[in-house]
Amino acid sequence: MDLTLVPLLAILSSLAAVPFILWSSSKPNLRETWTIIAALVKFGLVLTLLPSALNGESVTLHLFDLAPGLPFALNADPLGVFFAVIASGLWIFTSFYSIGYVRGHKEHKQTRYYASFAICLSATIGIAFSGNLLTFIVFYELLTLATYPLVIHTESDDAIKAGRKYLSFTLTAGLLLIAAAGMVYYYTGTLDFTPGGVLGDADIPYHMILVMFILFLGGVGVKAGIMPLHGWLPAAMAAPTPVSALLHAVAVVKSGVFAVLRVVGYVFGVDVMGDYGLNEILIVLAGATVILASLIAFAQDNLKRRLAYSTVGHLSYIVLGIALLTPLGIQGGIMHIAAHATMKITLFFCAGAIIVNLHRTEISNLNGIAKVMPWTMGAFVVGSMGLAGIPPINGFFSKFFLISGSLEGDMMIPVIILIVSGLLNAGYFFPIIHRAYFKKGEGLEKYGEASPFMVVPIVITATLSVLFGLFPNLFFNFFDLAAQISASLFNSATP
Amino acid sequence: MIDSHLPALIALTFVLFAILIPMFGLWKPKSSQPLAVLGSGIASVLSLYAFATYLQTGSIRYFFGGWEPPVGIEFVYDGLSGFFVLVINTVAFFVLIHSRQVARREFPGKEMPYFALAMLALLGFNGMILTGDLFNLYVFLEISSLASYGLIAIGSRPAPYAAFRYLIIGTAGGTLYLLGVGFLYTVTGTLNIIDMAAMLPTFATNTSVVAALVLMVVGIGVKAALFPLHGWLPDSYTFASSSSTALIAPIGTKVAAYILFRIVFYLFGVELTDAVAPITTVIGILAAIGILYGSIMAIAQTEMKRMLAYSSVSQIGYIIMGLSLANPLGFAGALLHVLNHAVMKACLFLVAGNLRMKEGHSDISKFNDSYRKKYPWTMASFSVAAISMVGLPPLAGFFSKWYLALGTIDNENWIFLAVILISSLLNAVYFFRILEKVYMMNPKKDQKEGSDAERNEVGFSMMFPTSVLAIALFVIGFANAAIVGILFNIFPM
Amino acid sequence: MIYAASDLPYRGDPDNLMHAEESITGTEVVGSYVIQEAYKDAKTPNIVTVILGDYRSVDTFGEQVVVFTAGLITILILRSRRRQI
Amino acid sequence: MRRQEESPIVLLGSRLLSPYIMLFGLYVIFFGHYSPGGGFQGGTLLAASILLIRLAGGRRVSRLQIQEFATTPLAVFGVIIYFATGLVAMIMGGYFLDYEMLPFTGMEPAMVRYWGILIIEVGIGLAVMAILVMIYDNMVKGEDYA
Amino acid sequence: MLDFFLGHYAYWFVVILMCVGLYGILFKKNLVKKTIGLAIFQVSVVLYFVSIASKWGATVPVKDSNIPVEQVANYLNPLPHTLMLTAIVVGVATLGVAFTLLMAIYNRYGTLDEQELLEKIQ
Repeated sequence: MDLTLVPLLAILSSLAAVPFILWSSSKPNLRETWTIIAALVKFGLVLTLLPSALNGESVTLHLFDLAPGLPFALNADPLGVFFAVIASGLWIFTSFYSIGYVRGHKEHKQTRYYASFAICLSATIGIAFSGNLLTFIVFYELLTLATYPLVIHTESDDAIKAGRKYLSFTLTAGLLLIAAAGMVYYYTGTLDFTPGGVLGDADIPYHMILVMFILFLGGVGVKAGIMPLHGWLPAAMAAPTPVSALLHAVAVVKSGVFAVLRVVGYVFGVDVMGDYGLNEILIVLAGATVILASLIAFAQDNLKRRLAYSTVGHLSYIVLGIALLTPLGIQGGIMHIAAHATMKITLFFCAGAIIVNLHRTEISNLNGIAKVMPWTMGAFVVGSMGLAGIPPINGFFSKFFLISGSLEGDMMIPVIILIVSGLLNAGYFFPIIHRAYFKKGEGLEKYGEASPFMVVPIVITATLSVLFGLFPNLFFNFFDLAAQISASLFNSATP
Repeated sequence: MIDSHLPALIALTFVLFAILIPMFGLWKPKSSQPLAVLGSGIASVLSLYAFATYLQTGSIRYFFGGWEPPVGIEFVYDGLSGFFVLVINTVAFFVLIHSRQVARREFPGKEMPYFALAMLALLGFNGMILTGDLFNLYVFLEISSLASYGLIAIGSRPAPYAAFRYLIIGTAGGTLYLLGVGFLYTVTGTLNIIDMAAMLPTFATNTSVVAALVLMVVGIGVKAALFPLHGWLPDSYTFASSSSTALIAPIGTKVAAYILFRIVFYLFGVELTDAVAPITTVIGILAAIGILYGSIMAIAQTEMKRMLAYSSVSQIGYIIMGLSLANPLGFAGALLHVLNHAVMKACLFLVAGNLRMKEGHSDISKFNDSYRKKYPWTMASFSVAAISMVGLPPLAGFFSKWYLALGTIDNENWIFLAVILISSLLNAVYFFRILEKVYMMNPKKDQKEGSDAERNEVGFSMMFPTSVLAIALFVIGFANAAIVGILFNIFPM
Repeated sequence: MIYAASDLPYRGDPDNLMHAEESITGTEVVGSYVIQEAYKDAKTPNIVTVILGDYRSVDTFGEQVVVFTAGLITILILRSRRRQI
Repeated sequence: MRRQEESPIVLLGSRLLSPYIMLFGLYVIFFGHYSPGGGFQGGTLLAASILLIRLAGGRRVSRLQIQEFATTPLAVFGVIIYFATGLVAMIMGGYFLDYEMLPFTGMEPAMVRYWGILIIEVGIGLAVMAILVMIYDNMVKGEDYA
Repeated sequence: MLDFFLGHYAYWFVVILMCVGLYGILFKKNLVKKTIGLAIFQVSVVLYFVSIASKWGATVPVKDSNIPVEQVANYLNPLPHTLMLTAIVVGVATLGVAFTLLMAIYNRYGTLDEQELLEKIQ
């Protein structure tokens, strides 16, 4: 079949659901049906792109010109498909989950919630499939705007503050990105994402390269949560938990990381990064972020904030893997996108379930809840073990590839960083499990397990992360895809 | 046959209706507004047709009285003037549709002179844009200025004082411009722009030419509210009635900017301008200061119209900055921003007018989330225009800033680039402040009409233009490639 | 102004560009052209009138419109609300 | 101006003077072709002659001379004369205000221009007079809606 | 040098008038005086134009049958005069508008002094 229009349809599918959602705002069931339908359609469309992506082909589509010489181009290359599969696939579970959550929590303005959720997914898939930097920026800003209502959904004062913080960070980032894009366009005359980079063959003074790199770092680093640009992420935990789960464990932050990969691999190119020693900067920042974030996570008593900081840390894993500039490293980073997505979304789901069910957000009073919510806590154990990098959860494999990648680039520091942070992860997750299972809780008699709407997705995501750990090529051949992508970067980089 | 007459016809349409409106208005004042809408509608259709003709056959020169220049006066319809005429006539058309109910509410019984003056102001603007004769330009400048004073003097209580200050400053500026024309005439002995442009290079070192350039730029800079000369603008826009503000704000400053374009790019030419005096550099720096100043002052305001007025000061800075870059990208960016800002600012002022119509005030501190219930479409248009002002893709505002940024990078002028980016952030600050109040915040305790407010949207005649302008922003955003393609062709060098 | 005047032609010297027969680019100079041609063109001795009414008639028309505008402004601002215009 | 003591001498003097001023104004308009003068100057003189009576006699007397509500139509009419002249020329196939195209039969172009100039001078005079009087009236009635 | 000053003597008067007008516009507190300053400012420019029109030994630009029009030097340059007719009328119209606005201000605030006005507006 002809796949040319599929990327566009995949983007539009959830966007098309928005009017229906708004129109049926009075009938909750109908409204949520629309969401589910949109999610399934989107996922199916993305899956149709998978086979061609596995052969390394990419579906390109050039619509009208955004600007002379800068078309509105969609390009579903393996990396984009990879990211799109994760995001759209997890959206299904999230929509089921958020039905349970939002109803259990009796949230207000649910229509606005679902609508902006759908827009967010469109923007995410658009980011995944955008074929040049300008299109990318368009969807990037759209994602920023669509997330804003979700962040301040509760409309409490601190939510408003969080929203302001979020906007100030991300809008600044967008502007830096625009400036950087302008400079790239000025120097190379193109903004297309080409494996191996476009800056390689243009002769550019070193300081200009540096300036561009810093601008890009500021532009994408915010969403990627690289310290010191991570400030909005913990603040944004004021959002409802499904939002934190999908957007701040998968969509937004992963698109930031995705942007880092795009910039490093497709704009600068591996060679340029290496030649100008820009990757050292990235490695230092990412490594520092990994360690610091894990340490800060210790100090958090609020469960969601602790998860947020662990997210910051794990995002920097991926950035670190990319910055290694070795095939295995990049492959590990890409795989960690998938791994961290599944695991972290599981953990956020658990946190949300606990909040809805027990109305408890502080870790210190989670004593003995495992007896009440066995399934939830079981999934929680799986997720935290995976994050700590214990086999056979998929977190282990990505981390393994990261380490071997850094060995391949014979750099020892990243190895140490990774191992230490693995220990730290274990350090700040196991106390929770310990509390949940072995401490004696009080006042838990009247509670039961959370509603099936929430438990089922939790269990599914947990099992998924286990399965991907055991058979990395299951269903979606994530492994091959990742290998494919990193290979493509290096092959085209060294003709 | 009509094609050759198009330049004159566009302007004469307004004269015709400026005559018709008093005739009918004398015994039927209600007929004034429809007549005005009809007039501007015809004019915009004509200018659209003229632009299409221009794209096929090239520019048109119209010799009044059949006298060849330099003896006679000519109208020059080339790409630049055609573009501006098209923009301002179309925007004016929508604003005039909107001003029906405003006129009925804010100055009843004065429709006849008001709309006649609106026609005359548009006549002045069109004439300024189209004419190819420096002194004729002065005459049209005075027509439009006088009409603007009259329009601004209608409104809240201090309006005449604001109009008077505008009159003093504006007339002084016009006189300076006239003096500059006098110098140029003394040196070259002609008043026709094309004729003079041919002679000027021989007088590059002549001090009177230098003085003439400076005087003209200063005199027009007053009208364009270039940074140090913007003092008249905030008061005028704040105190004038909603419809006159919406009519003058998007158009007036643009036309002055257009004259700067004429002087810099056509009369003198960029190289000569720089050879004569570092005008482009100076106005570029002034524009940069103006951008930041306007944005910061806009943040400080609590009255919506005043905030918009200050934001106009900063937005005109973008256009002048694009002019001062003097490269194709900056040129195209500036012209595209003329279009975008005309549409955006018209839309925003119309929104302010709608709020004043319903709420009786446009005080930001009194906004609350009941507005999104009461005026869903108004607020939707406002959000679109505001986001476009902030410059987020894919709305129109993003692209003009994109081209301006490319232009600054092309000149490797990093300071201007930083100015553009920072000012976008400041725009975000003062627009998202309103959006947050209207969409996100719960009403304060003392405001009972929180979320149980009844829907109370303005009438169709006010809603239609507002929403059309808002939709136009999307269209421009998606079609900007074509527009910019045309603008690149217009670039004179 | 003084700076500008330093290069202005002397007052009333009949041979600067503005009064010359032909400008440097070969186009005729308005001031001289009208003096020579006005009577032929309009049979009107008063050259100023010819320029006003014929050569630059658009200026004059605009001038009239300016006055018209001033009149309308007085109506707009000063006439009372009660007296329907 | 609302209430004024009428001084017969002033009234008489101005009534004596006004017709001559008006006559001189007409002379200035129509003789503008041969000596300095023209529509604006003549129109101003006409307005002066009217305003003289306005000032001396007050509105009650001056209303006999020219009605207040008549000024606006007169001004419009003056503008129309000029505009129509140009428009007719345009319709006859020339440029706007191209007097040669005016439909006067049996005259060489120069004479047609001669008459065309005269026509517009009259129009200007009419408009200027009417508008100056109008401004005066409005200022005298100077209303206040604040 | 002296030659320079004498040659341009007409312009110095223009300069003086212009300075007077600017002084009136900028420093007078009374709005009417401001307006008068504005008028003076405009008149200075008018004078400039009239002065550049002159030629030594030329007559007014009204055709005289015994002065041949072929020698351009015989007649003053009529163009600036025409322009100034227009400019004067424009100035008159501007003054009319200015005084109209002043009347409106006076009707509303009962004063024409700038300080008082600003106080009353606040």
